[in-house]
Amino acid sequence: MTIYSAIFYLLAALIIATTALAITRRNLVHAVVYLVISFFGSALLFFLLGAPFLAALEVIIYAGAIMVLFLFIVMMLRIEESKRRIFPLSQWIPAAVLCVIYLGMLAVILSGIEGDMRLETAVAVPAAFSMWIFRHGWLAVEIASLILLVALIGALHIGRRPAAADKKEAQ
Amino acid sequence: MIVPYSHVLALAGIVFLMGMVCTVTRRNLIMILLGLEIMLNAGALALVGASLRWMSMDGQAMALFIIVVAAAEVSVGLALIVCVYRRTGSVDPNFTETAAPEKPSV
Amino acid sequence: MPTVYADIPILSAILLICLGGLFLILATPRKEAARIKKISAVSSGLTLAAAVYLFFAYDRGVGGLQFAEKISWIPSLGISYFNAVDGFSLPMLLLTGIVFFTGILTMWELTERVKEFFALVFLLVLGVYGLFMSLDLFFIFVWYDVSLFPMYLLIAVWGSTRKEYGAMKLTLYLLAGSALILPALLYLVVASGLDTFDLLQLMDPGTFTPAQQRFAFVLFYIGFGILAGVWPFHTWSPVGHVAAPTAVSMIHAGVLMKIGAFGVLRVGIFLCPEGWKYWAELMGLLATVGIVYGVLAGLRQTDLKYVIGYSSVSHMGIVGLGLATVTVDGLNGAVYQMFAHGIMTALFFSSVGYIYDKTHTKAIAELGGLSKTMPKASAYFIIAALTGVGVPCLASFWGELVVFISSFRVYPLYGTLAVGALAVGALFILRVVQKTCYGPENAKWAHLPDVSFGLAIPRMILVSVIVLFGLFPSLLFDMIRTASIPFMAGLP
Amino acid sequence: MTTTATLSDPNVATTLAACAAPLLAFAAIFLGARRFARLSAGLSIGAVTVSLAGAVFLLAANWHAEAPQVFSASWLVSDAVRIPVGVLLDPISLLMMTVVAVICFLVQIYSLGYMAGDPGFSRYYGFMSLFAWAMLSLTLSSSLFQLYVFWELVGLSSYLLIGFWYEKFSASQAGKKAFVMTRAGDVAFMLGLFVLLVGAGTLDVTAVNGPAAARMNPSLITLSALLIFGGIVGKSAQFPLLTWLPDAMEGPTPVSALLHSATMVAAGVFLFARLFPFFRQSPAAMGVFLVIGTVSMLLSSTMAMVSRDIKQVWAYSTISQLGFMIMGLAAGSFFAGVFHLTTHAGFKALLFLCSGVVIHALDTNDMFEIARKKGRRLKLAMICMTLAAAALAGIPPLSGFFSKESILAALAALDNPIWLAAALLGVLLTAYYAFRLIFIILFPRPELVQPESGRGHGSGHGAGTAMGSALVVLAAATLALGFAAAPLARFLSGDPAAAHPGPHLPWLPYAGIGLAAGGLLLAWFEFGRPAADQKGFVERVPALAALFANRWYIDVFYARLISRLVDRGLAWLCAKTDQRVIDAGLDAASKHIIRSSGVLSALQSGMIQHRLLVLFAVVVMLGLYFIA
Repeated sequence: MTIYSAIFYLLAALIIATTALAITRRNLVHAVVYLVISFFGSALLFFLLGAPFLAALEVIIYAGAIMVLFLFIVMMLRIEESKRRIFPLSQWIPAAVLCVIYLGMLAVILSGIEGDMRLETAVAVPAAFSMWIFRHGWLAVEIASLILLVALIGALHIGRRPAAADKKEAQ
Repeated sequence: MIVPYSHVLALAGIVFLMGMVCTVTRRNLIMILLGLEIMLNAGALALVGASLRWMSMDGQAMALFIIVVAAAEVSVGLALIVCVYRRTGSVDPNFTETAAPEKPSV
Repeated sequence: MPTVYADIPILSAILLICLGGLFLILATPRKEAARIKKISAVSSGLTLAAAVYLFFAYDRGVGGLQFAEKISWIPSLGISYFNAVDGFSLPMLLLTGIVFFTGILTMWELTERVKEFFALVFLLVLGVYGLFMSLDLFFIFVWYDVSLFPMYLLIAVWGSTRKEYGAMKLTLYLLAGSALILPALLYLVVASGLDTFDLLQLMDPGTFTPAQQRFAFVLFYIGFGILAGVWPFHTWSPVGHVAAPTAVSMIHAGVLMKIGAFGVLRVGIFLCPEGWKYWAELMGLLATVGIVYGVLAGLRQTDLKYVIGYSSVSHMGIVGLGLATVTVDGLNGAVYQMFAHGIMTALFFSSVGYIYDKTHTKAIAELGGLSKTMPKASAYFIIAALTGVGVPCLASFWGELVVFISSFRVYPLYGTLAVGALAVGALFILRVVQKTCYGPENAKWAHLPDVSFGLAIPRMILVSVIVLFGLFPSLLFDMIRTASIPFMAGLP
Repeated sequence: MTTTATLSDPNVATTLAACAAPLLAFAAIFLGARRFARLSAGLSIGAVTVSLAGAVFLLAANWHAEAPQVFSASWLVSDAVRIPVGVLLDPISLLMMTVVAVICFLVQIYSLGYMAGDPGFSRYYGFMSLFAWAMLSLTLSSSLFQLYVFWELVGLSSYLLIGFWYEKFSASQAGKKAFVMTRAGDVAFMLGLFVLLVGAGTLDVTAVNGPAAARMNPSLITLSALLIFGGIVGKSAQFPLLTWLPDAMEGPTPVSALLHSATMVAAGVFLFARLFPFFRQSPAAMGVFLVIGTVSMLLSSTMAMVSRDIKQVWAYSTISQLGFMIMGLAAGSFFAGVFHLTTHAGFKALLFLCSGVVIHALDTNDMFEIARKKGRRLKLAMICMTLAAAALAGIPPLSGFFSKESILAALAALDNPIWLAAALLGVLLTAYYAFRLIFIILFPRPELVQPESGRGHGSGHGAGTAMGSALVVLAAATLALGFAAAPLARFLSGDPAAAHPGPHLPWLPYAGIGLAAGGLLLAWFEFGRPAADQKGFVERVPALAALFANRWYIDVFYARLISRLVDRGLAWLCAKTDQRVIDAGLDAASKHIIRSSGVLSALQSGMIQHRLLVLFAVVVMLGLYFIA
């Protein structure tokens, strides 16, 4: 076991544990915070797997922007604690069944993968990655930026309190 | 030498599963969205691993786009949640049944 | 069978008149109810005139299909607009014309949503006319559904007595029927391998194997039979009749039920003669049960329209029995009975409708002594009742007689039971007549007006048709024979 | 044997005119003349006069005709079913036609007085015309289908006329009862026709009576004869379908006279006579007919002995006389039955018309009530009624005596003497109940008689001229018709000797007279003589009297049968089956479909998580699929 694999398993354990904590929290703020930790773990893993640029993005966008957005919303909405069962029976029983099947399937698939090829360390330096992506996928990048723009406008529009509509409804 | 690729896939798969469980079982729109994020992240994880496995930039590019899409989706999704909350006063995904929009007074 | 093409497309003209009437009604402002009624009366009268013309212009010496019109529509699927009439469909066209016209006149005093009512009736009758004259399976199915769909609205909006329930039940039943017909049609069209929906091509002997015919015939029989009130698929009939407004009851019992029987004949029997022969005995059994059952169940009813509904079940059973004999006589009698029953029920429902409009009750126990207050209205009712009882020299007697004779020859037991039902039928109908029309004058109804001259016209037309065909049944039998004899002779 | 005539033949043309005239009158009355009472009556009487003239002309023209004449056209041709329409002129149809026309004519004249002022006057004459048309056409039918058609129409007009006063519950009830009971017989009749059609291939009267039936299987002949006889039982009110006739007396009295004594009910006997050669081929069936005729005759005589209603007595006597006719025919004597039919038509119509005068004048049907109101002061009516009752009882030299004698003679020819004994008992009972009625009315107990007379109806004008003239004509016929036996016999069967069928028994007429006189004397002893307490010997045995008065509980039996078996049994079963089995079954089926579709619709609950769950499941399934 190399140091890299040790780090991998450590990070993997961290990710799984924090994600599991995140999805079981009743308190949304806690959940978000645990998830931030999970995403940090992911970022480290990206770094380990030779994607430093993505690792940075993961930290900035996922752990930073998205999770903060969640936090804002959670705080803004003042959602009262639900007293109900956190996992309603009617939903988690089929989900659990499916999980078991899924896990079994996962095991089967992974054990069946030919060769046990180990990953070698390598790094895609950000500059090279950027060159590559603008050379091969410039159109996709443009589209992605457009998507972001559209999302921005859409979110603005949806989130705006429709004053006129409210008045109409009130009548 | 880090780990076999299958271990990365296993990790991604388990995280994806947890995201899915969260999405399917939590009766809260925000948690559903969180679950979605987890699933997307799991996908990105698998892609980055694959990128290393085949020594190709494609996987990382895909992961990049996933992050973009996640950002866009989250902004719109959260806006929708806010909207729904304003209309119904709840973030229960079952709002169509439990808290129908107040009917115009007859 | 010769096919004579028409110089003037009279059949299409009938459809166009219906369609034109429909559009005219839709174009007329809602407020001008009187004009809508006039348009309806004139258009329906024109279709009646056309039907009468066809009836007498049909060359009985030549026979076969006449006044044919054929336009290829979707050649790749073999669908064509193909209309023609023969001895089976002409009486039905005439019946439709009469019932349509008289039904429109009967509703002359309607005040509620006049425009929509007449528009829907026109749509309904458009489908009925189309079905009777079409010889293309695709169009037959389309017309069938066109005639069914307005029924729901007509009953649910203008009906009475549990109208939503009745309308829903009726619609579900009939849709279930059409859900059986469509697969059977498609099955046959595909099985033939001819790539055509043309009935004439498909009915060539040898197109289908006997096994295919047996299978398809069951679907056709049940699918169309539901509409014809075949026991045990009849329970929609009393409920639907009770709920429907007068004209709709008239058209429904008078014409729509015949669509069912006619569909069994035109599609089921024409396409699957082997299946027909194979299942005939069972058909006879069901029909006989229906005949006996209808009169017996009718004995217990307390609502006037229920009584008529059950008598319809019984009378349509006679049609079914005629079809089940697999003889020329049986076919003749069945088609004649379809016609006679249509006219008779139309009269029945129009007179009951009048009584209901004035007294606002259909409960037999509450009525009584109507002959004193409204002698004309009750006279029409009594004439209809006597026709239903099967008094000779009124139309339906001959159909019953011919069916009974032919069924007695083929199935002595069924024939005997069916004849025996006559006595119970007399008991049950006369009991109703006695309770509604006879008895001391009922003070509750003393102020009610009798049938006015205008409203008497449609009823007089119906009565005179009943008497005309009762005295001269050969008018119709000669017509039907031109179709039934070659058809039976052409069977392998 | 028969000659086929064409439409231009004077006989056929006359027949058609005679038949069609009442139909035209019927149509005219209901189409336009309803509001004009006199016009309606005029139309109807005019039409029946035409019929009468035609009938008399035909009878005279064919008095010496050699062979029956047939005119036939097609009414309806289906394929194997062919229904001809035609005219068959032979002695029996000519005789019956004349009888019908005469009685119709007289009754319609009589009704001018009887029905005057009734609100339904026009309707009455319209129905009378309908009846005349149907009955005349029935007698002349050349095929049994045609006969059946008019048979039913006669039943229809009977229904309409019995229920003429439809406001009265009992009248409408009686009309319905008559129609349904005769319909029950007609079902058998129709089935009999079908059997005959299947067996012989034709329903032509001459063919059925001749060669066609001879080819039939004997058991089929018996079956069809018995079934056809079912129709006769219904129409002629024989046992067991006899109870409608007394109830039918709810109709106006002229209707009772015309339909329910003289003509319509005689249609059954007429049919018997019409198919006499055919029936004769089945001795077994003839035996059954004999039994039914005898039973009906005796049963109804007993019922007549206790009735207080004057019309009902005559109704029972009609059943009993019809039973006599059927006995005569079943015994093998064509002439005896037909002759009694003819004479009976005369005197029974007379009896009813006389009763009508009395009822009209005194407004009651009860014979004791009539006596109390001094019914005997209606002299013309009482004389005629006594005369007719004597004819009914078989007192010479009235018509009834001769016809009854020939029936007795026919019965005497049978091997088994029991039939003759039963008939002789019937003669005794007939005389008894007929004169019981006469004596009760003629000799009221003095302590009962009202001092004041009637309600202003004087004795003199009980019968107006219209009514009176009809009585006189019928009384003359009753007196004279008996002597026409020999010529009638020659006309009917070509042999004058047929008037006295069977072995010549010199004592038979004396026995008949003796028994009739015995009955008369018994009636005198109990009701007529001044010291009599007007209580019959039957009434001294309460159980027997109750049995007779309740018509041997036949009605009770039918009422129970219909209410228990049909109404509460079969009909209940069917109606409940409809509600509880078919409808409920379908409702339950649809309920289950809705419920089971609820399982599927859970996936469509609109809750996104359920959809996601399904999505998840699909992903898992797809994975499994790809692994496998």
